[in-house]
Amino acid sequence: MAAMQFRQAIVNALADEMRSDPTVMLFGEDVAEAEGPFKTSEGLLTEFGPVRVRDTPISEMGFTGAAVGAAILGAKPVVEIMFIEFLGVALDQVVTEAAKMRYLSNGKLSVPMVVRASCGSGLGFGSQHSQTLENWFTATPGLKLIMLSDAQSAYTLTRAAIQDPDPVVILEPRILYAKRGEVDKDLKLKIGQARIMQPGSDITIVSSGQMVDVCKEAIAESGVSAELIDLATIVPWDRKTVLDSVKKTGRLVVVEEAPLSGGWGSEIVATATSALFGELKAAPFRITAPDIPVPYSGPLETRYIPTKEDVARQLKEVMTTGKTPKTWWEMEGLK
Amino acid sequence: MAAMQFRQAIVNALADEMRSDPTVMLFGEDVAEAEGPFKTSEGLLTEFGPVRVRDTPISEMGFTGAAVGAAILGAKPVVEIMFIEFLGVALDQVVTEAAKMRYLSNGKLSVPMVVRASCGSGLGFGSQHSQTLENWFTATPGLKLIMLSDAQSAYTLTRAAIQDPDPVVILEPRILYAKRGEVDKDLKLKIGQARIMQPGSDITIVSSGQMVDVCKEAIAESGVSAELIDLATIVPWDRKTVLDSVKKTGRLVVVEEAPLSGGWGSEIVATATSALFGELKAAPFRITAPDIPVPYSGPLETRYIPTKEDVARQLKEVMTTGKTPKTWWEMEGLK
Amino acid sequence: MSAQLERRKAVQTDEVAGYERMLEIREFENQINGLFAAGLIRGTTHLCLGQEALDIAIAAELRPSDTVMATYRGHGVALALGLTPESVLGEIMGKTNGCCGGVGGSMHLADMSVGLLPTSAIVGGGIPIAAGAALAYQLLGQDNVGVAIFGDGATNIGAFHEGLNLAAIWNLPAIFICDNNVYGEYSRIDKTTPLEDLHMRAESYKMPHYAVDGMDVAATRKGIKEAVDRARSGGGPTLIEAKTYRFAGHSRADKALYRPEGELEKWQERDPIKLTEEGLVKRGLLDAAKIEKMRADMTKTIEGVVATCQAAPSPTVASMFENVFTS
Amino acid sequence: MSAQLERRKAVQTDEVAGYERMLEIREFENQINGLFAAGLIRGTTHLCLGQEALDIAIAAELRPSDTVMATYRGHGVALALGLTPESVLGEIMGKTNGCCGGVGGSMHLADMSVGLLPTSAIVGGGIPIAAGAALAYQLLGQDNVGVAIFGDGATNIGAFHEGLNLAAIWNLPAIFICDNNVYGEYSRIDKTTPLEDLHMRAESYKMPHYAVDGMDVAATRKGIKEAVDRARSGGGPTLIEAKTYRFAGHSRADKALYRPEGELEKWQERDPIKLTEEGLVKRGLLDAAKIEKMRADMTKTIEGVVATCQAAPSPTVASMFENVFTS
Ligand SMILES: Cc1ncc(C[n+]2csc(CCOP(=O)(O)OP(=O)(O)O)c2C)c(N)n1
Ligand SMILES: Cc1ncc(C[n+]2csc(CCOP(=O)(O)OP(=O)(O)O)c2C)c(N)n1
Ligand SMILES: [Mg+2]
Ligand SMILES: [Mg+2]
Repeated sequence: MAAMQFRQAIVNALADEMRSDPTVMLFGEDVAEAEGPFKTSEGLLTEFGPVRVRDTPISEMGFTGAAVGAAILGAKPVVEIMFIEFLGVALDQVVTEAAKMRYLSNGKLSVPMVVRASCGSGLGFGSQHSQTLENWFTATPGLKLIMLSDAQSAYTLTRAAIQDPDPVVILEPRILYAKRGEVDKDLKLKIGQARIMQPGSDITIVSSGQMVDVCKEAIAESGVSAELIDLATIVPWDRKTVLDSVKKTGRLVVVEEAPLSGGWGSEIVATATSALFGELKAAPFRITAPDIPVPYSGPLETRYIPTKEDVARQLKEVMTTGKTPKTWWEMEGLK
Repeated sequence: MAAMQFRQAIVNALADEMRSDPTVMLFGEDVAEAEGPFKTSEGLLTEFGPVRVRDTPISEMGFTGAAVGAAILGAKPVVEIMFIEFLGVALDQVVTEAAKMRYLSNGKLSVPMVVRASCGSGLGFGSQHSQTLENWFTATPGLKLIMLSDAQSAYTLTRAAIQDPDPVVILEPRILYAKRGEVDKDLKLKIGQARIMQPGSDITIVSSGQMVDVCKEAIAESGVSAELIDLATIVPWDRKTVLDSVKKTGRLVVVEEAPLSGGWGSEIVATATSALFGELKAAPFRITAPDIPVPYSGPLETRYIPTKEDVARQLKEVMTTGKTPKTWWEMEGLK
Repeated sequence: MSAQLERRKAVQTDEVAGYERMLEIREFENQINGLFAAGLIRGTTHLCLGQEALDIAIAAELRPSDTVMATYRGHGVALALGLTPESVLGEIMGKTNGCCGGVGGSMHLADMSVGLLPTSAIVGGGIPIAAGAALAYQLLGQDNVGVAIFGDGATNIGAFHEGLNLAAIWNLPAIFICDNNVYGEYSRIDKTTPLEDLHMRAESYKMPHYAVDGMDVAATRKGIKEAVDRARSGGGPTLIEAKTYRFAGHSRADKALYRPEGELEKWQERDPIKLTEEGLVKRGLLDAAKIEKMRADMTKTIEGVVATCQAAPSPTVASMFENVFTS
Repeated sequence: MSAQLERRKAVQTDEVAGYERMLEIREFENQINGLFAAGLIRGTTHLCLGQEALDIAIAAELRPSDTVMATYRGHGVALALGLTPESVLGEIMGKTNGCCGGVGGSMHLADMSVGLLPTSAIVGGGIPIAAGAALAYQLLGQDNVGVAIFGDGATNIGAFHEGLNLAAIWNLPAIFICDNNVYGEYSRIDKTTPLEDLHMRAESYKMPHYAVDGMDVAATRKGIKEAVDRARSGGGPTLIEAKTYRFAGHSRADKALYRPEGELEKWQERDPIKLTEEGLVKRGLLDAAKIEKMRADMTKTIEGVVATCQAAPSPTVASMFENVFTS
């Protein structure tokens, strides 16, 4: 066990994989000489040299596509997309090419590539640089999608993704880069496996990314006995862990950073409802951001994503009333 | 009232809008001289000339972006994306630029552009040309998303989209282009308004696109008194019509063409569950395609999307057992 | 040696076999046309009639260990690289004997044993992927090359620009082959592109570039060989523009009525099969009788393939659930 | 006349006012740097120190009815076009007096009354949008022009290629201004781009193109004027490469330690403010005393603006729910 920053956990994962597998390579904008815009590739150029660690032109379509080809032909490329929004100019290569290659080759080839991208709000980057955008990937058979939530998941799941034979997109909540946490390098955590972060008996909270810590604080503040699950892998998600927990608690809330509409949370709620209807003590529901672009101004951005106060309020409310709580903006008559 | 093909309804809508508003223009690959790969712009170049109706280079990013700029500066551009997958090389312009322009200008400008794209399976176009991909757009505040289902909605909603001051994406199920239907040019149908296609008392079916007709046949085959709703606008969707119907019937099934994971159907199920939990007689559930790429071979593609037989089976099953029916692939032990 | 590798070796070592393969492609494409018209194939298809020289030249100059990323207009290159007519037609008909077991279709042919990646149905999509194959070779120290084949229209899409720039700056062993068949769908290239000699666009990346006569196998081979030699020896990428012509319409339904009068006929005078035939006759490697027999045999062979594929089973429903993920 | 239009008119009609505006931009950017360091602004910011000549030249040669699509490095062009320092700083500080009411931030400045579209934070994203503005002008028969400003690094992204090709083939009244400040983030342009004179890429689109000395207001104005005249008179688009240099780091945190020794100093010898000052002094339009007073006044003015913006209210929570849709 060692304490390190989230970004250092990523550096460690990349370095350990590069040490153990000479076909692993990393490229992206300013990942080599500058060691990454968020310092997630510190020391890698020095240790692994310019053939394996490369700066790219500003060409997301070009270098993401190059990763697809390189992965098929025997490399294990990791590409860094500085902000997840930039895949808007290159989604084709991930969703329409990489994810379908195995299927279209009748199982004869694999695409062991990893796309890492920073995501999320909270740092004043404005509406084109603050989204999570899981929805771009969630309906793509052939593609795996991970959302990191702390140094441990950063280390373990980044390694797992590089070892995975299929294309994997990893979302890294930007706000966590500097946050420290314990990392057990030997911990076993697979892609597709959710993490029970805190046991509880009365309600299951499914969350991911930067919302996991918010939920922890909200649970403490509310006093509710909530079982907190970090979904970790959004696709394919861990039905068993989630449904087992909901069976036990009888209640479910999903806490998401994304806007209400179109988020992965609806998938969890819909699946749990269809599967466990008779065993539910209350309606499963979601706590999310409102359906608006991410605002820039500090006081607004702070309110944009679910706050610990609001999550705590809703936890207490569902426990006492059994009803789906209103959103904060409904309560305040906004929108 | 006049009977016409779905594609002719689109031609009519475009022509009528171009007649009544000289700022409406149309561009895309082979929409002018060739009158559209799917003949959805028949006669438009002849009537409106080469300034308003233009062929583009194969540059989806270029011409979709041009539509954003033109829309802001006083044109009403309609761009045709031949297959919705091609927005994978240009999603940026729709999601990250167009949808946020109004917000970022503090309400001072509008982006009255329309992106029309053919979508869907059933014609043997293979896995890169057969998806619906609503999920690329559903978590984008500022963007409206329409799925056409027949000649009437094609005519009325295409006109409504062109008149709309905000960016609108219209999905046109390719398999319907040749299908005939009645069109009442004076019918009022707004963006954001669902269509009750058939009243019923025992279960609410929410569907869209090419699945609407499949549901009609399934209802007839099953004998269940189902209320069939064509959602028509996927974002922002008509909560009132859907929830009122579910309140009445107490049951909900969403029938979608897309794979199970990540579809808009989960949004409907999650919202209805959270809102109407106590009034539900059975768990809301979804009937969708499985989580696989669209296969090419005829006998496989035919099974890929929900069939009328399978929808009928599930309707009967939920009415008799009250339980969520298994998917056909679960029943057949596949996957 | 597998059937595919033997077929590949033939076009690499024997010019008459190369000629025969061109006949095969021609016959194959004509049959496809008929099968579509008869409603025996669904979906869409993009024929390469008139472009056989380019396909053969590519197959002849590359090794099976090189990687080719081609497009939906891929029947010819697949056959040239060594895929059997049965595995290509089987795929087009969605049968289990198809090279992808029937789940891919006409636009997605693949056989890695001769270097063919699943062809892409996204214009320009394969260009960065071919650069990526070259990147893997560079990383692994292999002297293979990555090749992208794409159309004239594809030079207007961003992926072309980004793929070439990346290959240039990384000095990748890549070859970009623009098959300029004068049309992108129904649009003549001069309607969408202000430049006539598309290979000149390589100037933006300081990349070597030139045009070749895409109707002439020898000339095309020479151009490709130069690029292959450069790539294998660490000299970096090349853009080659093969000047060809699409004898058929863009896809299934297209009658190509938009072509200026006489244009097709002018190009047909330089039909690559005719040119090759003339050359081989002149050099005494073929004569009229042999040609007639080869043509007749080929017609029979392809008819046999059609019969085989029609009789071949469709994939089971279970098979569409396979190969989504590796695990 | 609004404050913005008056400010715009000044730089269009009066060279000394243009000089003063350059001082304003310089002072403004220096203040921003300080406010960030002091933790008084959040998020990120991209300064245009050293590139003031280009911004002024653009503002001087364009009409307020022309449209400019710029980037996250947009403070300077916003001030030059006529936005008040208060509305720009207010936006950067997320206050209600900002040009977008505080919801946009440093990367998203806008004021359509002087032709500034919301600047884009996506590299290359604005290039096709500017072409689209030009398209609207062509459709509506207006003689305005659409202008995209973007960096050297942006010439490697697909949107650049597609936007220029489209503008060329449609003969749009568009101007593409590449602000070549030698770096894209932390990468020197020669590390990512095989070509030195980026404007040469216009050859791919048969588009007129040339470089201008981006440190020299008059030279830059001349180059822009030529393009504006061509565009307004139906002559189509132009690519201009302004050779400039980024005096500061890429963004907030960047100390730019990757720069070769002496490079910054070499460029600072041609500091656009110094060059302009010298020219105006030589022509008797300025003298040392006036300059000193102008500089001192400007420092005071901007300090006043900072105070105003610090005191300005933050937007209400309700306001972030507005302007998502028009209806
Ligand atoms: C990104 C994208 N846009 C549009 C299409 C539709 N489309 C398929 S083929 C084609 C024409 C391509 O022309 P060209 O590159 O010259 O190749 P050719 O078909 O002539 O071989 C188009 C526009 C596509 N498949 N992908
Ligand atoms: C599509 C995209 N990729 C990457 C980025 C991250 N990014 C922001 S600015 C920048 C450098 C741009 O360099 P250049 O075009 O030279 O403009 P400059 O910053 O020098 O003005 C990069 C890579 C982005 N905003 N958008
Ligand atoms: Mg072509
Ligand atoms: Mg730069």
